[in-house]
Amino acid sequence: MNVPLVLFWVFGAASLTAGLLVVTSKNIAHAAFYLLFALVGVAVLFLLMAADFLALVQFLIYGGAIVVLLLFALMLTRIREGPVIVGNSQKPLAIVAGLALLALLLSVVFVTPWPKPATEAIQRIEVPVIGESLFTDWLFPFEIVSLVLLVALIGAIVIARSGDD
Amino acid sequence: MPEWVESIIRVAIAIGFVLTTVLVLIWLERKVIGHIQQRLGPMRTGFHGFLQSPADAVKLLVKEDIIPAAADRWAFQLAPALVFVPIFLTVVSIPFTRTLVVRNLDLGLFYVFAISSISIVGIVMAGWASGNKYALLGSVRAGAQMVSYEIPLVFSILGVAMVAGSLNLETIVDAQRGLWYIVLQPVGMFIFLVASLAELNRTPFDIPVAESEVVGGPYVEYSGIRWGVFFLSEYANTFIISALAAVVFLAGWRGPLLPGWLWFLIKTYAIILIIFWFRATLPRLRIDQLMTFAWKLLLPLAFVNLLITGLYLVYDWPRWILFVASVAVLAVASRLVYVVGRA
Amino acid sequence: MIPLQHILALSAGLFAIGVYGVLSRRNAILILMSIELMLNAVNINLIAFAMYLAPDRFVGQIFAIFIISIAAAEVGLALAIILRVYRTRATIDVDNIDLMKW
Amino acid sequence: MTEEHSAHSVHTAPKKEPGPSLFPEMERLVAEVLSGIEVTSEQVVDEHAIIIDRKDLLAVCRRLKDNQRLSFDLLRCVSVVDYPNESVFQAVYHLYSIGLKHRMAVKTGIPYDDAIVDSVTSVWAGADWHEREAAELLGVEFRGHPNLRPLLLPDDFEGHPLRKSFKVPELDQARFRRGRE
Amino acid sequence: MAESRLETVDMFINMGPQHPSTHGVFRMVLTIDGEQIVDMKPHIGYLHRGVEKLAEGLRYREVTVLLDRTDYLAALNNELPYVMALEKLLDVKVPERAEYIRVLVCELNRIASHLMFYGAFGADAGATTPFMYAFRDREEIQHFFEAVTGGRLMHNYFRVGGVRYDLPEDWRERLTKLIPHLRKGIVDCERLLSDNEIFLNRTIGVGQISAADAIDYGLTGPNLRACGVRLDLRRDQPYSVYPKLEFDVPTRSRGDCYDRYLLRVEEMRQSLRIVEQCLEQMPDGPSLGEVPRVIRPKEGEVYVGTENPRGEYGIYLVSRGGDYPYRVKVRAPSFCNLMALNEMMRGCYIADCVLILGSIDIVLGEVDR
Amino acid sequence: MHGEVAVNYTAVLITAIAGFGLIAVLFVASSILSPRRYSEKKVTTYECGMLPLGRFWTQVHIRYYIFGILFVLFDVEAVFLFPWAIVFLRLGPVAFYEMVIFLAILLFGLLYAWKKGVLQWK
Amino acid sequence: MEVVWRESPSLALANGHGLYHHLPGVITAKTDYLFAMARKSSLWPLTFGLACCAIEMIGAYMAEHDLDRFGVVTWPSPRQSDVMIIAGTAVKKMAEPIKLLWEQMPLPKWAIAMGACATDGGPFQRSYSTVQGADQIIPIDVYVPGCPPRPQALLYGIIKLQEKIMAEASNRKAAV
Amino acid sequence: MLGMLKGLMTTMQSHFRKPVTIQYPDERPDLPPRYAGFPGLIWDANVGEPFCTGCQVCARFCPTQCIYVTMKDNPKVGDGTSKRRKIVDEFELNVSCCTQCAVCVEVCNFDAIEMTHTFEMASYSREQVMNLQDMLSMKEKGGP
Repeated sequence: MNVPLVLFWVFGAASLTAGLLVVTSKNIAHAAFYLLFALVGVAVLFLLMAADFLALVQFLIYGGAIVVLLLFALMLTRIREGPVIVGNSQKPLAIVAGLALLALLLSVVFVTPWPKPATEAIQRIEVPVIGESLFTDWLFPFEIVSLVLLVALIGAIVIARSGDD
Repeated sequence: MPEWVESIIRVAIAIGFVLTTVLVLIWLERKVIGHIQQRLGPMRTGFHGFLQSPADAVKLLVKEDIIPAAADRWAFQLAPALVFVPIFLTVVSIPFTRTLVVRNLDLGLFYVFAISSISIVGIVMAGWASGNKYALLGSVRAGAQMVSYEIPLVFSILGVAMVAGSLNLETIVDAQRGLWYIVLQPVGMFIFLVASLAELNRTPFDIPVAESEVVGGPYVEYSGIRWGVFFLSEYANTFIISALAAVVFLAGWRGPLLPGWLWFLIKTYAIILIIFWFRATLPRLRIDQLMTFAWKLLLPLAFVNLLITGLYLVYDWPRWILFVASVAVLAVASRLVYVVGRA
Repeated sequence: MIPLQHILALSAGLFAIGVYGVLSRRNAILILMSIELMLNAVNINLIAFAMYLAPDRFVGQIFAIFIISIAAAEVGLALAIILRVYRTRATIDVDNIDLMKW
Repeated sequence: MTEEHSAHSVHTAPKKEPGPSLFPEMERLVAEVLSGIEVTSEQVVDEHAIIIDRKDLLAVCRRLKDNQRLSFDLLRCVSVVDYPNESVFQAVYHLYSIGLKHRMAVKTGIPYDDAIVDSVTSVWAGADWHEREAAELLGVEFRGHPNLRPLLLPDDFEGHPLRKSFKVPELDQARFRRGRE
Repeated sequence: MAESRLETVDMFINMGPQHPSTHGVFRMVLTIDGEQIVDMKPHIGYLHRGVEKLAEGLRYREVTVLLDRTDYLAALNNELPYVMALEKLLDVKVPERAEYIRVLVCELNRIASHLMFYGAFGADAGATTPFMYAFRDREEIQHFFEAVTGGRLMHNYFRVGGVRYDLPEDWRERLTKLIPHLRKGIVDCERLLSDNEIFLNRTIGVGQISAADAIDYGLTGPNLRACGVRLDLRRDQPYSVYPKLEFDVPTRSRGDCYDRYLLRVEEMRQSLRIVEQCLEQMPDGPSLGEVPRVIRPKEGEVYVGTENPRGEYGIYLVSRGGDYPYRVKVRAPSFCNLMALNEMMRGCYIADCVLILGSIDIVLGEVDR
Repeated sequence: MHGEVAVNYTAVLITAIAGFGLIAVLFVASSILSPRRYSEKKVTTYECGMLPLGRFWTQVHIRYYIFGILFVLFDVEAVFLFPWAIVFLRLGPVAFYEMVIFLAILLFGLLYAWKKGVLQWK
Repeated sequence: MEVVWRESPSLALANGHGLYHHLPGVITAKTDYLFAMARKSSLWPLTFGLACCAIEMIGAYMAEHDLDRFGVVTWPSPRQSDVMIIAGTAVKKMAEPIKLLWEQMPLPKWAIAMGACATDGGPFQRSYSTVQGADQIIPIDVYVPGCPPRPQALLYGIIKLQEKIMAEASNRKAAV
Repeated sequence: MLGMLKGLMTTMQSHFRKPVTIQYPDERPDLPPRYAGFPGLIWDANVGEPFCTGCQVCARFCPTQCIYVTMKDNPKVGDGTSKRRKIVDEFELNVSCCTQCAVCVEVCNFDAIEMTHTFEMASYSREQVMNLQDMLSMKEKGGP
């Protein structure tokens, strides 16, 4: 039995289901919790592809940080009150569009003759390798990231706080 | 023996160990705090109250658990698991000795923080789902506090990673041959201890669960075993954080004469006792002071620590310079505690 | 061994779900969550391609790290905007947010 | 407050025979400060007390507080006593001056059939709850009080317990024997 | 500000009647904005037992039983104004020894009460140990009371014209042991909290009230003295043997929680000084004066205020002859102090409101009576 | 899934299953063993002995969100710091200063927030 | 004096509910004993004091008497507590909150009436605003008389309650 | 930081002090002679009867009126063994509302009642009454 494949589909299906629940959930807070499960499922998929560092990053950033941020935002908007509207007028259209996109992508996936992987076994990439590359070849984007983060921070503060006092 | 069978055995041992440790810790805390307050603590259940925690556990198990009508049933029931499991997962990578470890992960240090950050969501979820104002207030406080202290916590431990050049906990312990990192990283150790107190929601940072304000915070509405699971996770987390501190700053199982696992336990329990000692002594901060403390003092301090550690490594300074510099930084910081708090 | 097609199919599914969410929901925060799903789908693809196809196999991971970083910044900023809109208009329903009539 | 009541309300408390003043200095000073207001001095055991008409209450209190030589800045207590035989309540204000360290009492009668008196909350904020309590327990209305909601009793409580007409049940001496028989 | 109102829908938080830190059954409804308090509405009466009404149905001698239970932390201090009022009505002389005994037990009771404040205040601030330390010392005082009055909390000890029992034979040994114990206990308490930076941060500048406001609201006792007003009835309207005793009336200037706390700690020291002087100066003689067997005072009324640990505890006693008092009005210090709570709480945090309430040191028994 | 990662994270997976399993066992055991009786009043929300006052909603202040943003950004930074911490010595001083610049830029953000009074509460 | 054992009304309610009671009698009898042992050793009262007796109750938690020796620690929320100690006068205005808190406590639960007021109204029996004994509000298991009872009296009451819990368990065993 | 260290040192010191706990059921509290538990009647051992004559003063003065007492003619007067013409017939004390205020002791003209050291009166029933026998035996249990 191909254990990794089974695990892949178990967790893959889990995160697909969770994802579907996110977009259909009536309760937005539930959606945020489902999102957590979807993201954790994706992290497990990363692990299955031997990208353990990335899986942990997924846990840290998505699981720990972004979901918490979303929850804070939800609490700021009093989501427990008022009617909950599941979809908008575009719902049928959205279903069509989603399905069409899915069909298109799947056809591409299964039609394209993908080259055979170089080795059978997936090798784990050591973190130092990533690190070295990051701080030499990808130095410029790396510094840009800090600028992007800075801009986001300042932007968020300005937007969220203006008119506050 | 296939590896997964071995893993199962190791995990089973770890579960057993963690559960007993939690029971022992609860008993120990009551005894230690009792003696600090010149009383005895549990005495009448078993010898010197040793069976007190099991009795509490059994009682909680056979206690009715109520789901309030205003609660969000789904999230209310799930939240305890979401708090407990991440904390429980981190035990995988904690090395008791070189062999006494579930799995020595290559990214051990990173793993611990990444996984345990999920439990914040669990606490916020618990408070939100309870449909209770105190719970919500407590959970928002808990969320804000835990995210604020997560950052200094991570940064404080990075200094160690820099010195050791590895995130592997076993390697880190090996690198402390001869010199414990508490000497090289006193600032890191200080930040780690303070921030982990906050992560654990323990005095003086027990604002989210403050009895005198929000009557128990996110857990107000929880009863019976569901509440017990929160209690369990709290103490499991205490143990894990202390064990991590022992491994990272006090060289884990290293030590003369005694067997390694004993050294590890001695160091871990020493840190746990300090945490209990703090709890018995200090009053609680206010939420704004707490946040201010994290962002205005601990975080810059962590940066300074990273900077001097980096300089020491890059320019290959003698060790004493790092030690002296760290102590100086610590001294300045301790003066600033009061100033920043007032600001 | 997981065939590449399976991974890609999964990510396609996740992406389509994200698209559906963006198109069908009116709540701005939910739309943001759907976008996160799409970004995750993309990340899965990146890792998969990196693992199976690319010569420098860690490049995919580096890309994914950057994407996650940018996504974090994006969420922070987007939520700030949503909160701002919510505070001026008391709604986070995108249908009711008519930017031109601000 | 209407005129026909004010005439009646001065000598409301149980009368006491006037004797030699125990606090002549105080009496002189108070009379001076309250010139133009009808004031009756009363002998109490250890302090000077005056009885005034309830229509003058606010004016008297304000003068007693603002006057430099009296400066009664602390309102110690507001007590209302029920005298059913005379059909009157008596409100007693015990005053104290922190700076000058002297004390006195101001009394005023409130007739049963028009149980209204001016609130002194505008003079001393500390009269607030005292008056609310009196209003609740004795049924006296304080005019000008910012918030005269019930303070102590449950919402559905009926009656004014501190009135003499409100009777507490007599205890049955052997009530506990019932449980055994 | 108008915009941020939009998000700020009024949010009420109900604290009490059952809440670990409302010191009994006080209830307040807080209107909050985030963590900050916009408005506070106190609700009392959850312990209204009708003491004043019941007292009208009891003989003069028995009323102390009820008064003990108003300010139950300082029962002896409550009995004092009542018996003094009665003595004034009856014109009874009290032997000097009885006065000294009264002062002695009252001051010890004051220390016990302040220790309770200290413990509860520490608990409000989030520290558990102060409570234990305070009660360790308080328990010693209660042992002394047991030996003297027979009761631990409720004493029913003062009588018209003196006290009920003379001091027990071993009182000197007991007291000489007790005083250093308390002195050490106070030092412990101080070392635990007074310099603690967290505690300083929590209390300095919190719950401030100006002297003028404090007087206006009728604050008395330590709460008023913490604002810098030196009002102490023991000194300003001397009663009993206080004029013969040396003690300071400490004041502080800021009028915040920390000042109220420090002031009480200092008051404990001063009370201990008084106790020591009582120990030295205790005269011989009877402990109960000449009192008619049936207490039936003449018609009249009297108001006596004494310095209770929480402020001025006044008794307005009206007699119209007969065996029963006509009216007993209790001027309860906490009742008056509590009125200023709203003033102190304006704009503070939720965490502060607990501390401020603790710093006023209320006893619900006398607030509601 | 192969090699070291497979072995290590299988243990993690087993632990996770064991953790959830433990919780499930506890909950099921509790539901069997504990007495239960529904009553209307029992499931009311606890509010210090009073029936809930006003609406459930607690107003969360915007500043919590700003702390959240700060956290997310520094968390992202931590992600870069972890690989950096273990390789920067191999890459020499340049890598060290790269990170110093990176940190400086983000610290500027913190400083901005500080100066803007976001970290201040009143 | 002879004490008549009376089944706690609250526990009578608790018994006979839940799946557990479909187990064979031998098992339930043994486990009942175990559970009763656990319950009696970990009685967590609600942090809750009404009046004067509350001070002596607090005194009982403190160093000299140390209720923690019995495994008794307070919890502020009714959801986590097993015992309600009504320490002090229950006033009519407070009756409703007490009842609500009692209802909010999970089963099995017990109540101790501490002091004369909670038992019988005590010195305030004749008052217009007090409840004459807490048993008019909630079912009481143990009455601790005294005004206020000294801490040891409360400890004695708690020992009595523990005896009662054990007696209830063995009674059930006998019934099976 | 120094203030906190001071506090920490204090707690550390007290950790090594002897606990002050009196382990109640095993150790008895040391009660001073005057301690007022519940009242008890005194037995006149010379005559073999209680001091109490059943005059009801205590019942009248008890603030909570928790005493019920009746008197009867003393049978021992006839044979000259006792000087008391009347003697207590029934004496009941409602324990549940006794406030231990000792007013009964104070008003008693015959010094027949005293505050005993009994305080362990917890019971499962509210209607707990001490009758004459209980009261007399209590005195023996632990009075001064």
